[in-house]
Amino acid sequence: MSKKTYVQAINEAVRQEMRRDPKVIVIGEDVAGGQGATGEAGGVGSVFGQMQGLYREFGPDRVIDTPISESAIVGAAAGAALTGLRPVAEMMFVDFVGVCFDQIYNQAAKFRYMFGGKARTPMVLRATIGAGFRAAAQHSQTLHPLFTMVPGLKVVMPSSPYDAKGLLIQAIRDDDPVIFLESKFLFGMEGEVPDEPYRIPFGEANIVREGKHMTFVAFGAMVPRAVAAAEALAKEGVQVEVIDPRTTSPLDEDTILESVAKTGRLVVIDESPPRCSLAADIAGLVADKGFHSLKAPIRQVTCPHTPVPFSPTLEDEYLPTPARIEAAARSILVHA
Amino acid sequence: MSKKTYVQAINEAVRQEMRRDPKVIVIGEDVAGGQGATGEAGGVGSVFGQMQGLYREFGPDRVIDTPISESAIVGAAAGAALTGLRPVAEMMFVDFVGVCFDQIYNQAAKFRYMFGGKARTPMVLRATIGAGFRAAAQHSQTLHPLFTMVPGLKVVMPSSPYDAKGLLIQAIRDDDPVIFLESKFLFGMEGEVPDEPYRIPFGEANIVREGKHMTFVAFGAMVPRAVAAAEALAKEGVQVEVIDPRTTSPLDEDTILESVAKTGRLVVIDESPPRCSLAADIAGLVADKGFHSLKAPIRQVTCPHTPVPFSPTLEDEYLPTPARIEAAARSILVHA
Amino acid sequence: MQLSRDDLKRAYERMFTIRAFEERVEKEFSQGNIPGFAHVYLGQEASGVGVCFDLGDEDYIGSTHRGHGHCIAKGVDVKGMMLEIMGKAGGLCGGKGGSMHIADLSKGMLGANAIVGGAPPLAVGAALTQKYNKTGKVAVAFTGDGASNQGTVFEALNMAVVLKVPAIFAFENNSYGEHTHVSYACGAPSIADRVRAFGMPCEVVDGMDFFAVLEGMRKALEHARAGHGPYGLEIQCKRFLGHFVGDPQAYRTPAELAEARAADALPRFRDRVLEAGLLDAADFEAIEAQVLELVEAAVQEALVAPFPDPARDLTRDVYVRYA
Amino acid sequence: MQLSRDDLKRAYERMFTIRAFEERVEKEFSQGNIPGFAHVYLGQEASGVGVCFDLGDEDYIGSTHRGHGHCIAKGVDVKGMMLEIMGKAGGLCGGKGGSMHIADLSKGMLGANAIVGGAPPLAVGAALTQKYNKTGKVAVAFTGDGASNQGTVFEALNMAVVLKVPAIFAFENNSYGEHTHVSYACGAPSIADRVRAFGMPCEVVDGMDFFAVLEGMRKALEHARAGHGPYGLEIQCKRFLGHFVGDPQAYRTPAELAEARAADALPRFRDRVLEAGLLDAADFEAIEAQVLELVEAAVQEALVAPFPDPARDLTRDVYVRYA
Ligand SMILES: Cc1ncc(C[n+]2csc(CCOP(=O)(O)OP(=O)(O)O)c2C)c(N)n1
Ligand SMILES: Cc1ncc(C[n+]2csc(CCOP(=O)(O)OP(=O)(O)O)c2C)c(N)n1
Ligand SMILES: [Mg+2]
Ligand SMILES: [Mg+2]
Repeated sequence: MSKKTYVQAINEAVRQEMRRDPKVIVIGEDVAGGQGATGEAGGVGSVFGQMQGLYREFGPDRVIDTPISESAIVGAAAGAALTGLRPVAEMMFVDFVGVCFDQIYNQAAKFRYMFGGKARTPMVLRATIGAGFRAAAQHSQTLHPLFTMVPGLKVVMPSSPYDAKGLLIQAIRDDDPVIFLESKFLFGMEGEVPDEPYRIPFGEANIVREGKHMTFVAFGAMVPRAVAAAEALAKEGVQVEVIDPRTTSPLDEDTILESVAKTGRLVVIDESPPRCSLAADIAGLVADKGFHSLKAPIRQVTCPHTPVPFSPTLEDEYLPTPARIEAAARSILVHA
Repeated sequence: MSKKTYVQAINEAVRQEMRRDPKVIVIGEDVAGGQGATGEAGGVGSVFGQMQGLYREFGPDRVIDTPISESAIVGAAAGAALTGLRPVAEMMFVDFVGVCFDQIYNQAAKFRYMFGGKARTPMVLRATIGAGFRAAAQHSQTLHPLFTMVPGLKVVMPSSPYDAKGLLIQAIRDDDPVIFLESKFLFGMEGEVPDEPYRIPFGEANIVREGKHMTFVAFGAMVPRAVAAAEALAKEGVQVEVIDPRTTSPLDEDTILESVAKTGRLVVIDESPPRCSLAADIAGLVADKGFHSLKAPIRQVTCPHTPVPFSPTLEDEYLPTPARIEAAARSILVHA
Repeated sequence: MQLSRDDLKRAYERMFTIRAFEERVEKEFSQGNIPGFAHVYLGQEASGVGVCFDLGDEDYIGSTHRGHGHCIAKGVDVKGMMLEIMGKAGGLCGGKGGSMHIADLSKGMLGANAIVGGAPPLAVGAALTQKYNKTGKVAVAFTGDGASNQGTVFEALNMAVVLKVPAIFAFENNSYGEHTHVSYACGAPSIADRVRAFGMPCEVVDGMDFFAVLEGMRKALEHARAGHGPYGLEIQCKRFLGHFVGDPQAYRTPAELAEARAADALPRFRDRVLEAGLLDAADFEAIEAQVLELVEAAVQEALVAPFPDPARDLTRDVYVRYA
Repeated sequence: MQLSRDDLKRAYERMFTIRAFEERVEKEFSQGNIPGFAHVYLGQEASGVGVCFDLGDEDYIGSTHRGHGHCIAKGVDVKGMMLEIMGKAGGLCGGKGGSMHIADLSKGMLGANAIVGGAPPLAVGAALTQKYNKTGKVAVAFTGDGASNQGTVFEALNMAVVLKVPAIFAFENNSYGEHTHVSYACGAPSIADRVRAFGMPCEVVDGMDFFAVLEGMRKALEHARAGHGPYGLEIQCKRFLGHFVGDPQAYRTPAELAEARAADALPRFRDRVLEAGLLDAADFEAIEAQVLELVEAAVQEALVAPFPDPARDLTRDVYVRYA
């Protein structure tokens, strides 16, 4: 056990799985870096360093740089997965999904069903998500609803270094296509991460904080914000339970419903615009199966229905802030 | 006024707008048909006939056949719209969005915001939607949540020939990018359609049927099914209000909330898998802003979390059936 | 090129199976026994059979919406196909895929693909597996002339060269993408030149001549198996029918349609083999009789076979395990 | 090629404005005054200026993530750009777009584009408008060597030929896409050959020589304006810095970097013009002094300018009208 960052945890997960299983390969843009250039190759290791050093350890056959051709990257990963490899493909920013979505949602995700259960597509597609970096509208999206809605995909949103490693190892060993969303916001976050490999099963929520007056559900980078808001409320005696489902698909409905059964109040925090969001998804779930426990309206704290703005003053108000989460919580406390 | 089918209504809307405004052009695969071939050109008019006859009336400059290159089609439409034309682009099946989504969601939808309000992208992207034709997993999707979630897009789902014409004319005259989803299921549906051009504003729901005991919200091809279920319930004295919001974005929240304020019960019917669906979106809306009117859980009747199956026996159970809608309604009647 | 008598028989048997199967599909479709769409491969038999002739079960192919012929050429079971096309539980995909999604991984068939340009990137991946595992096997992507304009296809071409994988790109140019002629849809006069410009050899072959296709494919296989990377084939062939069964085809003149039929690869193959004295008429008759029987049996079995049971099958097999 | 003294001054002024602007962006970025990423155009000045030199405000360009140079070459206001890059309310996009989304439709600038391969399809559309309205104007798509492998770009090339629109595809080959060399990422040795294979002429020009770029572009313009359809240019140029400001570039040797600097288009232009006696040193000094002043003023104004107000601006301008 030792302190590691979120990026280090991701790196360690892939490295250990590559050591364990020769069928695991890495493919994407600049996952090595420097190919064909005059200087050294392999020194980039992904633009945020998640794959750093893997090229040197595993060489060009297993850490494969590609042209800027996301459809071919995802397709190559899916085709390799169908025929026996376990590719870990990288999409530098999730925003690029628009140029390769077909290979994800019509191909990889649907093979098993379309082929009557006869195919396996054990691939992981890693992608970075999230606003907050002044990277503007085409490099700041999260887009987890886009994947969550697709039958055949599993979708992971780790909120800590510990979860990142355990969920990524599970993703690589998983026999279904997994979308693994890495929150840029958390890349530098440190936490205790065991040195040995371990898995965190999909569909099992983490109860980050216990409480009895209200439930917060949050994913990925929204978890620390939800906790911050919960801590602020705790000072006034409001005990909030914070649930991090870790995977949006499968979703641990039971843990959410049990919590609401206890608290009667729910705020869902979601790092995306409001329409057809994961916030709505969970609100809808509870408005159906948890209706009789509800003591107050279900609030959703989301981004506004706008693209991500560039300017710092605008972007700082774009994502759900602890203050907005707190305000939403307060607005349903009065319904006691 | 005369009886027309849904397809004829679509055709008439485009034709009349093309006559009115020389800036309106049509672009897509086989919107004319027969280009370069040995026989006659222009005889296809879209594979379901929606654009039939337009080539003969307006010629190749205004009814433009393209290669099978959806990114270039949508991009060309967006670029032409930015520079002064009003393109009506066609995606033969909405399922093909995966190969051109970037041009829709990162480009056309975001220009106005990214450019600080200085751009207009008055384009319409028409696409056919829906299961029920034994066309299997890659030609049967609806995917309206995919568009609804995107800030910058407007999304239209007409449920009748009358609405199809009025909404399409509005879409063509609208200054924002509009996704116009044509339900294959309704193509042959007949209804009264005025001969002269008329517009139906976006964001104004149609109350298809009044009622006081329960509210159904449904879109497009689900509207007739919701009505069928409502009629069955009416025989037992349960009066269901059926609301067709017509556009998913903007959404007429007020009409939905007013109805639930009256009925206290809500079933949302949605032609998509359940996760991050439009059903969840509306359930989430009402669980927040309409909470205090609710007398019972909000039910969602959706497709299962699976791709669309080919086999008739499976596909017939895939879409929400009137029977399933009725069952959902009954399950919340007992909470009276 | 010298082929053994057995090989010649196998070639004709495969081509005639496609012919008989597709003519039957057309008939059963028109009679309402086949749900959905049917895109038949009539006219292109020599292409699929020529390309797949030297492939084994561990070589892969990625197919298109017009995939029946590719399946049969790759040795996929005809009964399983007919069951699938009729949506029956016993079909190759349990009735879930249908005509446009037939797959049989045990035969190296990665699936028909209803998305134009869907398969080439997948074939690059299948070829990558072969290179990585040093199997000496290849992956073939079938692509139409219409599909040759889809961005995913170009990306796959470039990627295959960059990764130097044993991928073979078989462009079946039947002059039409749906109802549009290739001379309109492809801005450049030659598909092969476009493929070459991506950095791989590409041969143009007469797709109505089985031997020409086989010869081209053998060069491609030699190249790919020797580790020289991908190879392209532009296979010029004819679509006898419309885009789908039922397409009235006003955009094609009767003369053009007659010309297509006149180029039929099957009589051409038969005449040539008969002339060379390698097989005799009785051999052909025997093959045809046997194939017709097989197809008849497949249809009869499929017609009465049960449909899937929604309660059991609708939500099954979305995931290997959903948790 | 003969250019007037005024034209020569204008050319140098544009190139030097890019140089001074980008060097200043680099500095302000390093000092924390510019949020986000900055991809500067240093080294490629002759390319952008050469391509845009003969374009008017009603000709369009579509740009890339490395778009500052294209904007300046197209005549976009430098103050508005600096304000935008610093995220200020007075910026060209009200601070909503930033470096990667600067657009100015009044100058025919359709926007920088942070999606690699995003602009070429849009340029086809802008060119379609010109053809449809018979304006005699053109649309240019700037694309990098890395971007030249994106499927959308190939689709745009083909579509432009099919629709025979006045689109000009300017491929700026600076040998790198992020941290990968073109010799690895492009399977084929020549981008220009690939472009030609789509059915349009394509010229290779030395992007470190303003006159060569201009000459190539004039042929392109003549071709496109005469209604002969699209035209390609492969402009071979050098990226002086890393992919983004701050990229340590261990993948490039110091020798390569020095070689790039040695090819600098600005002294080359100056020396040639001086040698020919068309302008004198004082002319260049005057231009440089004036440009530096302009850039300094832009920075000073931008540094103190107000940021947008979230209450007013965050949710504004998503739609023309949302109803
Ligand atoms: C991405 C996408 N666009 C459009 C279609 C509709 N479509 C199906 S087949 C076809 C024509 C394909 O032509 P070609 O590649 O020449 O194959 P052929 O039908 O001649 O075998 C089209 C446009 C599709 N299935 N997928
Ligand atoms: C679709 C997509 N994929 C990847 C990226 C990340 N990215 C941004 S710039 C770039 C390199 C582009 O190289 P090139 O086209 O040569 O342009 P240059 O940077 O040399 O100007 C990459 C990979 C992106 N923005 N969009
Ligand atoms: Mg074809
Ligand atoms: Mg470059």
